[in-house]
Amino acid sequence: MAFISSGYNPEKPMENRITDIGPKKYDQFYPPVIAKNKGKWLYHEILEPGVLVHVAEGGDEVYTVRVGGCRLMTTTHIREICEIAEKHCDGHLRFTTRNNIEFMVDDKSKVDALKKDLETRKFPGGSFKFPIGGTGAGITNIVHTQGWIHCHTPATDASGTVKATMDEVFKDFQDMRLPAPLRISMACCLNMCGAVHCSDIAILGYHRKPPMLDHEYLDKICEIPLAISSCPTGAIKPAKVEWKGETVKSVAVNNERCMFCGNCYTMCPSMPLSDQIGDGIVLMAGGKVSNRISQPKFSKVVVAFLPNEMPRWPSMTKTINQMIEAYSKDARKYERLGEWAERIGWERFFDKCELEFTHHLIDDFRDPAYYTWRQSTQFKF
Amino acid sequence: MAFISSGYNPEKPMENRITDIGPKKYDQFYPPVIAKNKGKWLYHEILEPGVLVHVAEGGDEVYTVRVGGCRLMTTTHIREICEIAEKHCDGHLRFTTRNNIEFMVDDKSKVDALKKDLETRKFPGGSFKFPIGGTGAGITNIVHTQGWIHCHTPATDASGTVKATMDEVFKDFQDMRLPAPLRISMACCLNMCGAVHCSDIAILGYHRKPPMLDHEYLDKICEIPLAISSCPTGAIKPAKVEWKGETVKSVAVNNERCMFCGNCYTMCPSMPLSDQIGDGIVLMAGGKVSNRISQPKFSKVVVAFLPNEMPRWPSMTKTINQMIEAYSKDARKYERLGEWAERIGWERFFDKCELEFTHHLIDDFRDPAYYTWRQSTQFKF
Amino acid sequence: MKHETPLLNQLESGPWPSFVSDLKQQAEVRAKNEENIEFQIPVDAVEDLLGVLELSYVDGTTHWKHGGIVGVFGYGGGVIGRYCDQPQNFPGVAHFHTMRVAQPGGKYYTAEYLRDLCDLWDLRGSGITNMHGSTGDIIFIGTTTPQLEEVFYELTHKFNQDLGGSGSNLRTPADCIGSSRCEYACYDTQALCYDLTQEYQDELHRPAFPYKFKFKFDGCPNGCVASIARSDLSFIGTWKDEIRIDQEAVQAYIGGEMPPNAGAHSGRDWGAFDIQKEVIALCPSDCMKYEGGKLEINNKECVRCMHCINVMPRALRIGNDRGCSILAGAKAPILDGAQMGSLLIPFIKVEEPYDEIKEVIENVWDWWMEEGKNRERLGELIKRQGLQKLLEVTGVTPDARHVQEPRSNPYIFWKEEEVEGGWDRDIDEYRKHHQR
Amino acid sequence: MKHETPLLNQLESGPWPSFVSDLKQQAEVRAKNEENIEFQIPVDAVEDLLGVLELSYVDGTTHWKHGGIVGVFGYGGGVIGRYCDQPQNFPGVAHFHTMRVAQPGGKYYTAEYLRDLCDLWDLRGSGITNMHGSTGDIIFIGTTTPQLEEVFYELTHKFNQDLGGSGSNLRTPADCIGSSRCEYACYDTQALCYDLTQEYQDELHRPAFPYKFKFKFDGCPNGCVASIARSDLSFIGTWKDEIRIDQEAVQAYIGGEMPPNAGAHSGRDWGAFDIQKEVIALCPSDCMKYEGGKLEINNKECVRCMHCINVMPRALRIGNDRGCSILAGAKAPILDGAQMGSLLIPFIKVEEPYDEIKEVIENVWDWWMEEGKNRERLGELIKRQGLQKLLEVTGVTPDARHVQEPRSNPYIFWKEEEVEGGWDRDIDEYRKHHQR
Repeated sequence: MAFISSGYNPEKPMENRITDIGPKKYDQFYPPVIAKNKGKWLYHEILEPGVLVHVAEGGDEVYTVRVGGCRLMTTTHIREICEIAEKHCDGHLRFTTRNNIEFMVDDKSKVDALKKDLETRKFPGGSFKFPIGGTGAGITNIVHTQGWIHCHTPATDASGTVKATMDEVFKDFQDMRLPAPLRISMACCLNMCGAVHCSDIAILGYHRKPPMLDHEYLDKICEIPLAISSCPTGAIKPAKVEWKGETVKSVAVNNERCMFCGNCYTMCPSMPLSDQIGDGIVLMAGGKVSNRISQPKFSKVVVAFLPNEMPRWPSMTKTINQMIEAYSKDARKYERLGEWAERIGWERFFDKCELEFTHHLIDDFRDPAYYTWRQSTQFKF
Repeated sequence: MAFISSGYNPEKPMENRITDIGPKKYDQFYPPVIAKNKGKWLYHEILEPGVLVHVAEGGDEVYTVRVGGCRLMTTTHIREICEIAEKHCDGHLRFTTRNNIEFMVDDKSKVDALKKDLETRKFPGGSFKFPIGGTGAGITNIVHTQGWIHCHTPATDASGTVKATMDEVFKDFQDMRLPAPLRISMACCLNMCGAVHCSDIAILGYHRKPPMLDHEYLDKICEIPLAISSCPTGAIKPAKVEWKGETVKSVAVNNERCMFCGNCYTMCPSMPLSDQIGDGIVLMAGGKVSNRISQPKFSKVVVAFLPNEMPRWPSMTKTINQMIEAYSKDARKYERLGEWAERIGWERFFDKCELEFTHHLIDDFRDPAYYTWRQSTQFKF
Repeated sequence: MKHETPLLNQLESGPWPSFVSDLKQQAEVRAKNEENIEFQIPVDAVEDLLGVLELSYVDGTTHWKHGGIVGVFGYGGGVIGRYCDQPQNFPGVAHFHTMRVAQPGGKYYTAEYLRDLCDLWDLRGSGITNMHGSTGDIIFIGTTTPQLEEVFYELTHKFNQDLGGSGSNLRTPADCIGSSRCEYACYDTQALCYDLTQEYQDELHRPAFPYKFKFKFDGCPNGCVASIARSDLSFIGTWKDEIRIDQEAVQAYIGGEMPPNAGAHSGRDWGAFDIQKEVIALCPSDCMKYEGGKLEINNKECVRCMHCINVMPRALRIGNDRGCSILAGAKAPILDGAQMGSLLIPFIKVEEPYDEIKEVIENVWDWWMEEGKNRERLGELIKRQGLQKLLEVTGVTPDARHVQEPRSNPYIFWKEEEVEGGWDRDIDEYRKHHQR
Repeated sequence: MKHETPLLNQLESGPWPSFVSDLKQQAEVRAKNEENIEFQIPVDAVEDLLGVLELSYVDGTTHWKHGGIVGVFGYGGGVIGRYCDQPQNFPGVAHFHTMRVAQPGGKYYTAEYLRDLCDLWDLRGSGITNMHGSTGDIIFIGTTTPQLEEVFYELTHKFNQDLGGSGSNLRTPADCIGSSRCEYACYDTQALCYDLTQEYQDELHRPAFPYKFKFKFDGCPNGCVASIARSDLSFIGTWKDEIRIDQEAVQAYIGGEMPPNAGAHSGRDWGAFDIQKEVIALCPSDCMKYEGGKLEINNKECVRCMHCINVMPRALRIGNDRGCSILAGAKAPILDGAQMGSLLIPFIKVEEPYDEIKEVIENVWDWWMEEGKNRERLGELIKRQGLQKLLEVTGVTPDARHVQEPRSNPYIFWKEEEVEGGWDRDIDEYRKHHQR
């Protein structure tokens, strides 16, 4: 392959350089009906799972068909999206915060053709390319991180766990039978690029083995002080180590104080911690970001560990399913999963979801841990 | 005065020594009706403020007249209590956890004479010796600490602030008009011998000036390492100090980190901190220990500082009164003060009680402080 | 009076019992000494106490110094030294120590016994007391060092009465009125309190702990002795079975024949009793309903908060399968912030000889004495090492009841033995599959 | 296919879109290259990506290494280096860097524009993207170092399009759909987001901060972009006046003519709409009533949680006096525990040129850049120095709205200037009144 220059001249990087221009301005992408009615919307309604109508003051309407998408997406797939947008929506579309794609039309009569087109497109393996759904009191798409596809610290895969989960809960992506929306998030290590800390259900990759120490290279590849200061629990100290007959500068890790976050590895590649058996999944539940009815809540750890079971993580999807079914059966209308757990008490949550409570679920991280223990005689037998 | 020996021989301290016998056994003091019906009580009723009846399975009844008492009490007063107990109660009586005295009779016919006797006894200054009350949805006696009468670290007086407060709220000691019981506690410094941290209203003595350093004597009187380790915020360090031409071993205090707790002074008398202007009162509100309806709650700081205004602390009693009246007017039946504040929101509590919110009331003590800030858009304008 | 007390005098007015008036009457009694008592400490101690207190009212500071080490032989607690910082002006209280006398359960007394104590304290002390101190003891305020052994000797020999605790000891345990006069009591607080007090006399008198340690005994979740806020181990009565319902009495409450909340709200007209609003709607676990003239409780979902029972004590009674919950670690703010007790044992039977309970106590103490730092309360140790550590040392199985909510941070400190294959790994083996 | 992927192949079944199928079709398109593109990175990059992922599925570990420092000239962010730790087996992805491309507000696109990006990325990268990354950017996954400047040049010159943020920069700000298509939006999130993004281009591209910094813009308290959980400064729309009520529409909901909650619950038969149970009783501040056929809201006590509006969007509308609340400090768990944003500004108008808002932002930054430690997020600094410090540096008057509850510990750190007479005292003067 021959190198094709964009026009950039590496000898004169500042020549004709354009910087600091920011993103494209939003309004050049608005569909006409949006541009016209911005700020004048009166109300909306979910007509069926995945299909919304918004009605403006002057009577204009916009119909939206929402479809699930993979966050990981190729240009081939994007081109197909563009083709659909041009065919039905005058070339307009948008993405949602949760990796869904929205196709908008300005007349009800255009909805059916659009839906039909979307529903019939499938990958050769049989999966939908554009499943319609993700609205209302159901389960919408999962926000997630990179996982094994592109990250250096993951304790599990992201796209795979998400695919396995969405297959499991697919009926609820296309339905609105739950007491309230249920948001699932996924982060492949506890750095949580994806910020899964406030989701109804969160899938979290977790390491359980402290870093290995590549003493031979550590001082050559890493800045030891940076590695030391990267540790949130102060578990890393400088050390002189005998290595193959030589004394080398390296570090020592107090394994008891390691919480397996991998920050040291990010700072120092000579401290890898991933492990086939040590790594796996933590499940959290009960968080939310909305201020609706109750205030935003953090998710709580409800399953301390499940093994990585490639390619479909059946223990994980089974457990998620248990929670969803228990919630669906027991919660009141409008009640988010965390609100339900708090109303019935977390001891009942574990009963009803048939989850085991283990000592790992008791907070022991710093002073605020105390506030999660039970300082009351109010509990259920 | 001539020394009168008890029989103790200081030369032979172990001679005939009796130790480890504990308190008197409770049951030798039970009134007969109590001894007979213990464990067989069916129900009770508050017949009027300060007067209770307990009814046993077999039909026995015990009538209790509760009167306020000073925790600080002389033998003269105790002898008068004994006289009353003998006159009306076959020589039996008890004290409550909150410094009240209870006179019990086993027949309703004996109540009136007892009450009348109690009501008519007054000190020469005009105060009641035995005010009847302290029951139900009213204000009962204040638990408190020693204050200036007998403690080395107080920031205010205890008996005086209590007397001033109980005079102010006396009508509610003898009434049951409030939405729920209202418990007031008092502690003369933040060591809180009296544990005022879970009261509806708490009066707390507080210093606001860091310790003075008596350099000349410090090393002679104190163990410097103990003084240093006594500081919860690590504000004390060893120091060499020039003092009157000599270099002496002493300590240095990082005043910015001092929270005025006086722990150093307890360990080292050369670090006194009390001050006429610096010392005063903190008011807290909204705590409870009962598990009824809501779980136990800590009191919150609602007034950061009021000066010591001897002998009656009018700013303090006025502020307490504001809280009680606002609560009485606005709270629902059965609602404790803290439950009320949480229901209406603390921003409304400050409005309704006409208290000023200042930066001092924002928690900044260690990690848990975060959990008291507002992580929601739910608030009232 | 020896000293002018114009500020204190203002505290003689007003309806509430005046401690100033009481001190003055005591000063007068001592001055007159009609009984011809051979006072063993200065006769004017009370007058000087008023004087030094007045001085504090003038200058807004205390005039007491922390005592040195005073006590009775062989005990490490029960006495607190106290000295005046203006002894020349107030010689009667120059040395003015406190003695703590262990109070009886339920704070029941006979006049005869109290008078015995008064006689002793008039002779050998100031005649000033606290009835009672914050922890529960009878407090004798004000005597001199030579009188300490004398008071102790008389207490033990004449009155069969011991001192209480202070310092880094077990503090004198305290209880609520319990089943002696309360229908809510789920166990006999006085019996348990007394038994443990006797069992642990050594711990009470001889400092072997990192810091103070308190037991308190509440008969029910109403918590009248505040054990959940004020004791390192808090024993709170509870039950596991059904609240007993008398449907006729329910009707009587609804019909206005019985006053709700045992009459506790009679100072205001709150309108007719509304069982729906006042009971059903306030139930924290929403486990009650009133339908077709019948009150129903879903006891499985009940959290035993006592509200419904408190409101209708003649209709509702605690269950029959009774015991207590044990909570650990409550303390006042110093040094590390206030704590309430955290649930350790959801339910335990309270039956003599209380062996199971003692096992819990001793396991807790073994751990705290081994691991606790100087002046570290149990609650602070639990915070420092984690609640799961407390469960481990007491052999209690972790249970969702132990938490209000599971952890929201995922920082789980796995132990090596919990992770298959352990933590030892071979970097060279790893590098075969993962290049640098 | 170059590599066997039996495990990944199993992820082609099931209804949810299969990323494996998508990658495979991409691999095929590249292999066929019907457009005769002169691929600037290996044609088999996608096949090798599938191969390395399959390896991870086999051995349960990642095969990516953290990148060294790669980027475009003059920018400190927008590119993340990534290398495979098995380059010999997967040469197509040996160097496989990520580029972040700043997304447009509301994530609206035209097909034309997206195709332009695809053309660029097919030529100069793997053709694999994230639509979108966690922070909001369009993510180009997989190219080599020489292509970074080329991509950037084409983006800026041909498409008027900049990179996004990474590293210790302002990260690409993100917004909800806002008033462009939502009747709940209390301000124009896209306008504010765009204006601030343009204003702070320097902060976005050149690392001058202690750590990352995020803005997110939610049009209302429903919080669809999760700003309260995911942004150092969170702008959440709100209003100060009355919720607008259309009583006729209320009746229509009650009469079943309009579906409650905008139809969001239509998947189950929840029975007839019950305004009492579904709206009034769920109001967190209990400020509503429905009496005599009329819905009343005590707006003074409303906490604007959106529930009633969400349930009856055709009957209830947000108020007219609109603006936003600003919350500060949200972050994911690492390093010091997760935080949600803490309320800093209860209400601020959102009006061009947004000077008041910019003043808040810049005051926050000044403080954080001065006091923040390396890798300390704003939330951690607030925790370390206290919320009152944040209020101080932003000139915001402390208000009970800033707290959920006042402090329960009384450990108030008074400042010397707040205490009359200051802290300097004379020990000799003190000793005149207090002997040693």
